[in-house]
Amino acid sequence: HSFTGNASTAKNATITIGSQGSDYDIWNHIADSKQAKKLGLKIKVKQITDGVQLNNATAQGSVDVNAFQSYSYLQAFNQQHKKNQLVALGTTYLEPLGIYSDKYKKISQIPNGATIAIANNPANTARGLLLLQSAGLIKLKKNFPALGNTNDIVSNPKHLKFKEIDDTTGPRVVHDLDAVLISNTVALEGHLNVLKDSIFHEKIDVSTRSNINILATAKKNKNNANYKKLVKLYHNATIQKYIKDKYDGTKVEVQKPLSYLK
Amino acid sequence: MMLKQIFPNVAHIWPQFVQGIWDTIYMTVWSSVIAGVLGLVVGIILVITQEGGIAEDSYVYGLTDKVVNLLRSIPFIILLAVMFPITNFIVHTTVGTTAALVPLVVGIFPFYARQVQNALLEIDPQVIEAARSMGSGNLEIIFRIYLREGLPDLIRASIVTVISLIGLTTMAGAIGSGGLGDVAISIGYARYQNDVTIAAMLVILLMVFLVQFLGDWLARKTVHL
Amino acid sequence: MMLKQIFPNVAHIWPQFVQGIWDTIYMTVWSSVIAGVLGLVVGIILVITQEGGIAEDSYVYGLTDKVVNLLRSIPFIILLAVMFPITNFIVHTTVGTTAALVPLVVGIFPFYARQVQNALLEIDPQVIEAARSMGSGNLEIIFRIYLREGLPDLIRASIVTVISLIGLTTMAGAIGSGGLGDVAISIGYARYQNDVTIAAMLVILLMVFLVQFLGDWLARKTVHL
Amino acid sequence: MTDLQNPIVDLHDVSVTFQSNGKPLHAVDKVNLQIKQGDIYGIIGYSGAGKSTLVRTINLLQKPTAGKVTVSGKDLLQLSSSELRKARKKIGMIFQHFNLLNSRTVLNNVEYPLLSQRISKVKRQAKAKHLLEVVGLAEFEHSYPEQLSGGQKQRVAIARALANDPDILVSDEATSALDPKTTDDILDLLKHLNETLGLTIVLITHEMQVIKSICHHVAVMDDGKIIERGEVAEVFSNPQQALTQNFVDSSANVTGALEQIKADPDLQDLAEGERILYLKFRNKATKESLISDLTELYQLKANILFANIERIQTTSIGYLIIILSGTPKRLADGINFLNRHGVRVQLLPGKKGADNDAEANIS
Amino acid sequence: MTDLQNPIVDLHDVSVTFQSNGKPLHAVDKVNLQIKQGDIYGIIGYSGAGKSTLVRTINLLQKPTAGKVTVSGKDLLQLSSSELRKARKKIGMIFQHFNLLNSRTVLNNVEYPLLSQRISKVKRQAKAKHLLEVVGLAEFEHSYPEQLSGGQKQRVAIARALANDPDILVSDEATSALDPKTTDDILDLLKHLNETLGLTIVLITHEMQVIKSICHHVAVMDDGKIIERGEVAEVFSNPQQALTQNFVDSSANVTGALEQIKADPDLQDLAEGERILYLKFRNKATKESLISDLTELYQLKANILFANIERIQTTSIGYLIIILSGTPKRLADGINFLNRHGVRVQLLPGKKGADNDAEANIS
Ligand SMILES: Nc1ncnc2c1ncn2[C@@H]1O[C@H](COP(=O)(O)OP(=O)(O)OP(=O)(O)O)[C@@H](O)[C@H]1O
Ligand SMILES: Nc1ncnc2c1ncn2[C@@H]1O[C@H](COP(=O)(O)OP(=O)(O)OP(=O)(O)O)[C@@H](O)[C@H]1O
Ligand SMILES: [Mg+2]
Ligand SMILES: [Mg+2]
Repeated sequence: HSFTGNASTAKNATITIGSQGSDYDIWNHIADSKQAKKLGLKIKVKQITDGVQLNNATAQGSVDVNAFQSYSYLQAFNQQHKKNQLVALGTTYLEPLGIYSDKYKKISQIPNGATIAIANNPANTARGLLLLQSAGLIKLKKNFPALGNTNDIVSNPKHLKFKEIDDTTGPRVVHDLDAVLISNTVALEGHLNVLKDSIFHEKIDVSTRSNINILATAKKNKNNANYKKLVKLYHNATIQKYIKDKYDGTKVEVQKPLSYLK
Repeated sequence: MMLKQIFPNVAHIWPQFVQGIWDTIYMTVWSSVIAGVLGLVVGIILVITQEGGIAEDSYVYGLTDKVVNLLRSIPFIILLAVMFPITNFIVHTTVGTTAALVPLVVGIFPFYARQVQNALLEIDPQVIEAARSMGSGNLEIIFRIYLREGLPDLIRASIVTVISLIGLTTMAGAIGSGGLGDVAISIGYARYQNDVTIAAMLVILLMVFLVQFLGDWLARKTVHL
Repeated sequence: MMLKQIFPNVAHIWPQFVQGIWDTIYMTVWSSVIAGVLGLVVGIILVITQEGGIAEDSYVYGLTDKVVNLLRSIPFIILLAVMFPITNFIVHTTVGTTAALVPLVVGIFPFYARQVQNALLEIDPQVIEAARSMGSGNLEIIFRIYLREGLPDLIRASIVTVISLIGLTTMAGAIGSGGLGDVAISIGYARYQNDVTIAAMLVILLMVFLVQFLGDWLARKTVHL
Repeated sequence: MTDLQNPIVDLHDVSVTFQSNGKPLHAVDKVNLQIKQGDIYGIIGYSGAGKSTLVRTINLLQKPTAGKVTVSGKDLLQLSSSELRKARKKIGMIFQHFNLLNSRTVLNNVEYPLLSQRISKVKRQAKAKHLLEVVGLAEFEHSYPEQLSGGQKQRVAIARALANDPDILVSDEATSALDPKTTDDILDLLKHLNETLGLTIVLITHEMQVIKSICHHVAVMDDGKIIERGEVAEVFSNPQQALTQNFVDSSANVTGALEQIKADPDLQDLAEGERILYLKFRNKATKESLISDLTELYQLKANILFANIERIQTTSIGYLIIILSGTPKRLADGINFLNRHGVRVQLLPGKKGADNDAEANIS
Repeated sequence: MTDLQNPIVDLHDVSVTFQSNGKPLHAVDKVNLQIKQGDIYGIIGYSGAGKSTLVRTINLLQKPTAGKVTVSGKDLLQLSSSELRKARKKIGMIFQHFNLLNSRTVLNNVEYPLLSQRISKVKRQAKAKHLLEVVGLAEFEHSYPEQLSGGQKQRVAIARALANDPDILVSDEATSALDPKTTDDILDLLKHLNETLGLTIVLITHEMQVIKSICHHVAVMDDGKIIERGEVAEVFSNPQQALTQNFVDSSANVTGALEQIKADPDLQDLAEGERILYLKFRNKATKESLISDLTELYQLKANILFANIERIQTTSIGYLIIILSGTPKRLADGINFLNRHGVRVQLLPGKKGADNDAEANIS
């Protein structure tokens, strides 16, 4: 049961990927795929549901590579962990965050004093606030931090109230509140299609580039060739087709150099 | 100000922190009260209907016993979800501190019922027999013997339960109920603001100590020795 | 096959589901054993050092009491984080079922210690006095009186604890320990595959009933009546 | 085994069988017992005979395995639970192990049976305080049972059993932990309640003195059965069973005395014309003077080594061990005289005597 | 209060003070008690006098508030805890409330004290079984305490206290729940152990008969203090304190008899020349024949209403209530005769008599 994940550079050594949610499924699919075998990669996928723990485990070496976070989440982690830094191996996709509502069809219908649920996990809180800002509902501080929160709102003309909830409960409480921000992973599982069902969602542009998901590993493995192959593997056409079909195109592929993120 | 130096981030989110304290107190107090009553009732039912009890009834016992175990089998996070419709029906909302009360109560009262059962089992059957010989009915035995002779044990069981409950409230953050646990986890822990985590835990610790202290004091007082 | 019809998604993740069962059993058994021993020791320390105990020592009692409360104050998810370096040191990994044992043990043993304390407090002081009059030392009193006379109560306390522990293992998914709780939450609940949630919970329920049944049976057997 | 008219307690063919290590143990075995209103009924027997188990069937604390329990005309086994509760309130019970409520003060313990009655707190406490005074514990009203001595606990239990003004008091060794003086006080109290209020009392005791001083009837239990019963004077003066005899003897302390005398070297060395005699007699309120008569009529001198003569109700029961001295002829005449007057005479082995019944010796 | 050489138990100025409702309660008050090796020492006293508390200081189960406890030459308060444990093993204790281990069988209860000794299980069980046979519970070895009657539990406690071959046995009302026959058996056992092994016994009892039949010394406690002590015969024949007198009288059942006689209407109606007399005497192994002498010398007839004459060790102690009849002159002479022979005579109020001391009446 214990697996000492000493990040091994030896060929054919098993790579342990830590992941969660739909990413976990995707990487399980990839691990079993012909494409992986062709590249000579033995992949083992481990579900670790707590993001902080997953990053910790990656930095410490129990997990070789993780696939679950956006770049901004990684930055936030690095800010606090000067010794155990993580680095991105490559970009994977962007999942648009959406604003969902049972009661209203358009942003403009959201009334004064409405209650809006946003994620209580920090990367998604900040991301949600940014989305609300681009929807024109609120205004945030100039230098809004990567893990900013509701304290950083400078203008809230509709006097919206915010409830921070576990984002996985989003689809379950959507009928109970005026609007709920739901990340796509969660929306998908709740049979919501961000592109069709949300009343507003993220677009891929410079303002959302830090929301792009990445593969991450401990800094010392930055140049591990095998790990780098994982990025390539992810963007393999056959695999991308599978993902696109399975998730109705809501996991928008992003294949950019790491420099794009900075 | 000291606070700002030792706990810079706490100072930053001070109103939220204070709100967290109140939320925790609110949830703990109310769910203690409600789950306390429920658990006591169910615990007593378990004691009196079980084999050798004053109102032995293997059917009622079996049923109650199984329901208690059933409820205890459900992971809290799932309980939150399972409870949604019921919560909505009772408190007309499914998020926030009040909504959290429903799953908290359902999550803790079966536990308390077991504790009550174990505590009351300790009462000397001979004393109950003496009460029966004096013509006490089941209700009198419950109120005048079980709840009286078993009081110190009940108090100790309650301490354990309230402390467990405080622990449980930290998970209720999942449905936006806030509270110190949520502050500690979703602000302190998830945002790497260790000072917030530590500050929140210190306050929780204080509450736990307070509960234990008050409980111990009460238990000692009720033993009369 | 029946399974496929009633629990289509379970059939789909069958190996994972089976693995979940084993993981839960693995975590429950081992952390029960380790936390059992630890909790028993600490519980006994609490009983014997407290006021009127056979080795009264207000200093040791105060310290142990406070450590227990301190550990009980830490939300499990934070405990996972706090335990991180210790876990790494002890089991050389921080994820997976084995790594989960460390925080599970630390999370549950203080609880068990309290249960043990409450259970052993019930033993008639006159019987302990009789043992002292026969020249029994503290160790003999612990092993021959407390652990013997208090056995049925200890067993009941253990049932409550093991069931709580099964509940706790469902949270250990946070560090990739898997188990049925994780299956129920991160597959069943999070993906709206209710059949998975229900199936996982049914198995958990089965385990809870088994623990309760075995415990009750043992407790009854050790009372001898 | 008289058939009483309307007994207040009527146990009919009552049996209680326990399972003990797999084997059935007949703690009470088809017992029939009728106790009339106003009686004081003692129950004696060896340890483990089934006394406690038997009396516990009177208020159904112990459900009989078989048989019928009728108290105050009601078949208890047929009562609804609320009727049974009402019936129990009229049966006070003092337990062998006190069974006090540890969380309540002495006063509150005595108040307990009154809690379910519609009387004011003031009255209730007044009554409880009065009872505590009666049992000599007024100053302990605010103590808790743990702070009491064994006898004090027992007295609290006695006061508690009386609080409900019961019709029947069932007492299981209620005075065994009490000193003789306190025992006397308690017995006086019980006698008084019996005489003034007609309280029916069923009491188990190991102290024959208690039976003799307050009981009207007595039953002797052995191995789950009542092997002998009747009026106290009758049973004590004329026991039919070896066991009863044994108890009666021990109550007169005669067993110990006989042993002592047999073991005394001084008494082995009797002079010519001396005999050690063991005399047993019972008379209806004796107005005779046997010893004086022996001296007067036969010029025999009696040196009393041991004597226990007491009256149970109207019967005098006596045990005497004497050294009788005189000429052989007169000794024989004297013994004959005693025999004629209903005294059983037994010759004890002195140096000169043979271990024979004196009766046989001379007839 | 003899100063003994090397007493096995030596309590020096021992006090135990409890806090009871805020007030201090001196349960044991500066008691000095020396008991010599091989003695059987009885302790009597009212309920709550402090007897249990006192004997519990002997093995320090009750730590004295003040004073010194020396047992077998060791100052117990100075011992290390392991030395104290060793000392306790040599002090067997039978508790007023038995304190058996409910989770163990009867056999295992008796085995308990032997567990910490280096003897084989076979030997241990053999010993325990032997002790159970001795107390008559062999067939109950596999029962649990809850399945026993009160007396059976007490006997288990007795067997357990003897298992360790103690030097000293402390017994707190060990026979109070036992029937007379079983009591005798247990007392015989204790006497036997005392005589053959030199077992020192300290026993609390409310049964004067127990004191009389096996104790060598007795102490009377009242309100935390020992108010009288000495050889049993001495104390019982010549009690110095009213309380002791009370106990002695009650042990002879004379108190009850006096009441009975005073209340008897028949006896109120005495003929001319009849007197009811209450006689008390003690002699060193009396070889006198008072009644016969009264008849022989003064032609007085004695009708014995009540008699209790027994021997405690070498002293005869007698209580008699008689109707003495004869001419007034002879009556006076007879009473004088009795007085001369050390008999205390008290005239009881018959119809014709006055409630005066007969001594005073004639002198
Ligand atoms: N733990 C205690 N706290 C307060 N008072 C106590 C405690 N134990 C005993 N006492 C008091 O001390 C006195 C002596 O008690 P003790 O048990 O020694 O009496 P005893 O002579 O053995 O009486 P009994 O014959 O009734 O057993 C009593 O008045 C009792 O109430
Ligand atoms: N719960 C029980 N289970 C098994 N056997 C029992 C139980 N209660 C009593 N007995 C047995 O029944 C018999 C009668 O017990 P009971 O208590 O009636 O005796 P008792 O006459 O009151 O004796 P004592 O004078 O010693 O109190 C005993 O042999 C006892 O061992
Ligand atoms: Mg009995
Ligand atoms: Mg006592």
